[in-house]
Amino acid sequence: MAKTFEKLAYNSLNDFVYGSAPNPVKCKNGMVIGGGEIYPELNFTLPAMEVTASNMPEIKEIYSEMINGVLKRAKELYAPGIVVEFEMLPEMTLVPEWGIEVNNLLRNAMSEYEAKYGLKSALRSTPGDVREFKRPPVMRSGEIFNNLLKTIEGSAKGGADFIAIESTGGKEIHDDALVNADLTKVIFALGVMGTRDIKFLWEHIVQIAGANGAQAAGDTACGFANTAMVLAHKGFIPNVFAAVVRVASVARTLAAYEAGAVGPNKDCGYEGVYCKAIAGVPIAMEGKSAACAHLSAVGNIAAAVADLWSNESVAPVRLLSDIAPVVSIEQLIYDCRLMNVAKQKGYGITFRDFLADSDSKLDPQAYILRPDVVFELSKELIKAKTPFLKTKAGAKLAVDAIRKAVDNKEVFIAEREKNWLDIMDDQLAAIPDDEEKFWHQIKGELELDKFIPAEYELD
Amino acid sequence: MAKTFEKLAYNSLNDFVYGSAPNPVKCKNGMVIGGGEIYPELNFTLPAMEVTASNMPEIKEIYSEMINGVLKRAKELYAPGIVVEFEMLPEMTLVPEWGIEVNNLLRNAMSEYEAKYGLKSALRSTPGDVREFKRPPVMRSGEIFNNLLKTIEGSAKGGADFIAIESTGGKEIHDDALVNADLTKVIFALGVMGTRDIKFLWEHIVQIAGANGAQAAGDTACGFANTAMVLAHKGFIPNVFAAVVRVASVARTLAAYEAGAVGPNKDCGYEGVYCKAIAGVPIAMEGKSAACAHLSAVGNIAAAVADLWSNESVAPVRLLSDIAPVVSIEQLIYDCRLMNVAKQKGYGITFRDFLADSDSKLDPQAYILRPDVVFELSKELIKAKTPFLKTKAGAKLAVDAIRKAVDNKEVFIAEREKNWLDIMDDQLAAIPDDEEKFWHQIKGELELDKFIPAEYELD
Amino acid sequence: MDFNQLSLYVQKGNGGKVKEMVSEGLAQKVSPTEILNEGLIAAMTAIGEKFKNNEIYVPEMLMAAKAMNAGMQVLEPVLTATGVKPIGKAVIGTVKGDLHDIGKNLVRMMLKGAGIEMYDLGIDVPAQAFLAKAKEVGADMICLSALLTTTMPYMDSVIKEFEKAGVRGQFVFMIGGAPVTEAYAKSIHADCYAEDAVVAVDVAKKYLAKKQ
Amino acid sequence: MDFNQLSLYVQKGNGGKVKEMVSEGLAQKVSPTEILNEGLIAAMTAIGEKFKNNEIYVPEMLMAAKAMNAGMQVLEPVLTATGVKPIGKAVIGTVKGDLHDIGKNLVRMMLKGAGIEMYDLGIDVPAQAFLAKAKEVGADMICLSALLTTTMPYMDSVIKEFEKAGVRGQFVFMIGGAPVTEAYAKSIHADCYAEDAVVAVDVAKKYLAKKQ
Ligand SMILES: [Zn+2]
Ligand SMILES: [Zn+2]
Ligand SMILES: [Zn+2]
Repeated sequence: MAKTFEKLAYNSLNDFVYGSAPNPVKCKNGMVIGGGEIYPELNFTLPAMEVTASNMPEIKEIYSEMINGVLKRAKELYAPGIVVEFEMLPEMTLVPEWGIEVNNLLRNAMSEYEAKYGLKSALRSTPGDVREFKRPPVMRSGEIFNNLLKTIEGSAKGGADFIAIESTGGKEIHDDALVNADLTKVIFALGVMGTRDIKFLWEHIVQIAGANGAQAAGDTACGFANTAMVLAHKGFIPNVFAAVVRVASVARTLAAYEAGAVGPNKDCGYEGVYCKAIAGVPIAMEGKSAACAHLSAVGNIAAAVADLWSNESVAPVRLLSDIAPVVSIEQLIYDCRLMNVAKQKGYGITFRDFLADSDSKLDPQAYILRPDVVFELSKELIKAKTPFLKTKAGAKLAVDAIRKAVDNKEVFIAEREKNWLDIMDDQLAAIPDDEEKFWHQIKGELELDKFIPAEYELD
Repeated sequence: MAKTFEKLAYNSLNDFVYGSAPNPVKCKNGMVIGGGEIYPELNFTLPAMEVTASNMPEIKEIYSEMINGVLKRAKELYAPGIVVEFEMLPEMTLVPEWGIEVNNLLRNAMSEYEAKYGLKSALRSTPGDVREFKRPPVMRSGEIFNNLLKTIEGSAKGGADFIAIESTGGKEIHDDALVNADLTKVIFALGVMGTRDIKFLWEHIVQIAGANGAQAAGDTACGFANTAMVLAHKGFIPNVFAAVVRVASVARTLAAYEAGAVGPNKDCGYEGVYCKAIAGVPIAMEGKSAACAHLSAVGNIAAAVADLWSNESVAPVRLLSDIAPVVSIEQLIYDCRLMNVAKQKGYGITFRDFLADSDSKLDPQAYILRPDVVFELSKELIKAKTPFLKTKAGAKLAVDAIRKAVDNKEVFIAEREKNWLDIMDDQLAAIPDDEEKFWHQIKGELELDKFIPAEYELD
Repeated sequence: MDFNQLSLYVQKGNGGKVKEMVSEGLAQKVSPTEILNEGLIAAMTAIGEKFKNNEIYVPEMLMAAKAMNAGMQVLEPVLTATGVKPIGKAVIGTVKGDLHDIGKNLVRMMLKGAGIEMYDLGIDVPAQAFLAKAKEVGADMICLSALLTTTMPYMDSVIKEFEKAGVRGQFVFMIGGAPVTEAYAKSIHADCYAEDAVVAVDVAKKYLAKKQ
Repeated sequence: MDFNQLSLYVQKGNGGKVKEMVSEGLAQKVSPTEILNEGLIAAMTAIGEKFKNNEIYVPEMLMAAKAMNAGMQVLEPVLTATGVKPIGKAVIGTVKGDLHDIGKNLVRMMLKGAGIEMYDLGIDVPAQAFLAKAKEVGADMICLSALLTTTMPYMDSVIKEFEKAGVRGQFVFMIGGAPVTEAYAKSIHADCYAEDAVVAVDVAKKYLAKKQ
């Protein structure tokens, strides 16, 4: 199953556009993701309530209300197709039956709407990466790990089209690295720990999903690069730092495709645009219509090369019109309609560039999502031979690209952010190219009670 | 002040586009509405709580939290300008001090952000049309009417840039006409009662606003055409009926401009697109990013010729990211950014047509908002000499246009809607062109305890 | 008597024919209760079903309701004379501070079509007025409507007014309107929530049956 | 002693110099309480202000906190010996079912920088563990963190655990995390809500002062 990507999936930047991927993914009902049209991907979660056995009947009722509201509105708006993501709460993976029950409930509602009204839909099931429930986490064995695999198997058997996960290998070190804006440790966490864990984990997912009729979709550096984004949004760390972490996370998420995943990549993984350029897989992205879940500096540009357009997550809060998930599906459908019309009229690339140009000057996190930037950086990034070296290369490429763009006035960064480019450069320069050497060099500075080196093939 | 519009404000359909109006409106701080760029217009309301004297301190705190959240996010996203609408709850007009206090609180927060951070903003104050609190309503005198004028005066003095209202003259008859899908009574309510009331009311507003430094902005057939839209959405009345009511409401809202209003028209008045074509005034519109307030069939097309882009209304419900008004301003800013970039690149008309084409085939309410349809219908509509005749003409033009579009497969309507075009045609044919004759003809069928004819110069 | 035909006339909104058939039926000594249930109310149930299935619009439903009323004009005196009671009595109104009445009016008409005797207090109705009317007519049910987030809380005040008077338990409270939710209904201890006029009929029937 | 210089070293994150100056100060018989308040805590207050004004980022704040800790290593034994107590003791943790700890860790570090003695229970902490630790160390304050809508309700369970044990009144409860709001804090009778780590310092100080 192991693949390596030695050149871009594209020959021309003019093919790199939303709705179309070099390697589209076909669902059981014939819907094709990345086959030309962009579709909405709707995600929802529970309101304030505990996930317990005694609450499960109410929980199922809530999911039922949400999915039926969403499907009804999608039908009324003549959506050509939608994807629903079921992102499980931790307890739903810790107790696989719970997650699987809800998975099946959603699948049934969707199948019913397809049979009755012809509304095409696909289900993405995303178990929680609950391995970090134990501290330090046991990543490759034990009851929690087995329950994670069980949940994946049950979801696939229950009819999920896609299996995804927000895996957390390396987060033990990355959290602290982030708040300290310590790029050295970020590179270690992503490039050594993260990539190794993803390879291990996704080989399992690919195998289980494949054996049970689902597609192994993709991962996201949510707990890494998105946490960085949120911290930057709050003014905790520099925007340029968050932007660099994003590109540094590419190799980590790409490792899932090397292990055999086929897409669509997960919405919150903005690094998906790089994965699409390199591996040709379709990707989900989220921007302005995910503002219900998090504010961002990438509201439009996130859509530029997306194949699915997501709201990230929303609880069934009552708004003046309807519950929030129904509001989300309406917004996503209209966004997608507009993009598809533009593309059908032959303006796909023009529209893509509207999306990109509208955001890219205002924030480095937006800048590094520019299709042309992604294209150029990806070309260089794949020259690095190993996932670790790709991680380091990604960071360095991002620093250089941002610096150049700042000089050329192509992106605006606050005065106080500028010296962070130098700080990051210095940190990167000190990182050796040899992975083992890096480990032994950094070992002394890591809190070794926070993770188990052996779980990452480290000693 | 009285104006008549005898020809379109445009020579060419290619000038009829979002962000630009033939007669732009300049705010006190130099912001120009309809001067080239489309700006967001943010509206918010209270959560579930009563508006009472003892609640006023808490109410002011809530508005303060909302406005500061919104301004902060607008600043962070480098919004070139925003409009804030303060749509008063009934009690805030019944007790003018309350409305004025909140008006001033908002104005101060906005001025502070402009002074501190250079964020340009303008305030639209919209008192409630509380005249209908008495049944049958006394429309032209009495304590309630005086309090309405007092609220307008106080808001203008307190620094509101724009005064708007959702006036209700004719609603006494229109509500029942709607649920009975009785187009005859709809025409009477809009074309006779509504237009007469608007003329009277807006002459007052123009005078008071002008004397106190504010601009008389515009009205909306919210209680008429939007109620029809909501009823159609629920499946209560046909979509084609709601579409026809929309065009029938044009003359009513236009009457405010004849009385001296200058725009921007109010967001929920989708008939504003016709007013823009005819009177050249800038308009606010709302679509997909107002899904928090109501779902609709016009999510994209509503933006095609908008000068302000609104969220309609949202209470400060807590979402995962932030309170809903902050989520709204983020979405509106991104929508506007995208449209402005497209226009700056010379694709304004192209983008307008993406917006229009993406919705117009799927619902007659969307179809009649197509810029080309608006342009053609407006040309014919202004040939009718009086507001009443314009109302009737609007309805007839809409019926004909929809019928033709259905035949040409340019719009889809459900099978069961088709005979409603005939029903409406028959009803319209039976309405005399003479207003007095119509009144005497319909009088016997109206519930005369519901309104006071003398308030509409009827006997 | 052809109840099916009578039902069809009601559904078509043909008030004249409905009146005629009801009169004929009574003349032929058909049971008035049967005419009511098998003819008129059955017709309204059928029309409600059609509406739910998107086969008709509200105007058709209202025409049917008017036709039913025409029949009731003939039938009611006979029902009263024979001691037949309506399936229930309800007081309805839009709460204080709120002027919206389209939804409230639809509920009133639909409940009436279901055979419930309706007392409409209109809009902007204070708590005391609900209480007074409910006592006066011996109502079984109170229906409250609100369209604004800022008037919805007044529903709670209405129910509290009944509690204060010590008569809360005698009435079923049904609430509805745009901002109202099942959860809100629970939180103020209303008996039930109806999301639209058609649902209101089912809910009202269920609760009135329970009450008896 | 140049408190200003000491504060600058703390703010620059220069732990070595801080240690040096504190030692010198003590040798010169400067009051340890004064060194703490005028030097170390003043520095952290200044750094908090700079953060609020967007002049620095969290990493700089953390570096300062580390430098302060270096100083405290020298100062603390002396303070203890002279019977000076910390301005308060707090137990902190992310509640059961929740694994997020970035925010919680920041709050811990900031409160420590403000001179509060911190006991961190980590993540996924059951109610009983909060209670046991609070009793054990004689805490003044309990800080609860939750990042999920589905774990936030557990904050209520923690407070209820303290109520059941009859000791609720002895502790100030401060809560925070993405889904948490002022209104939620009120609804579960928490004493206070802090929207971020910097606000947490102000709030904690205020409530601890009140408590004394
Ligand atoms: Zn995520
Ligand atoms: Zn996500
Ligand atoms: Zn409106």
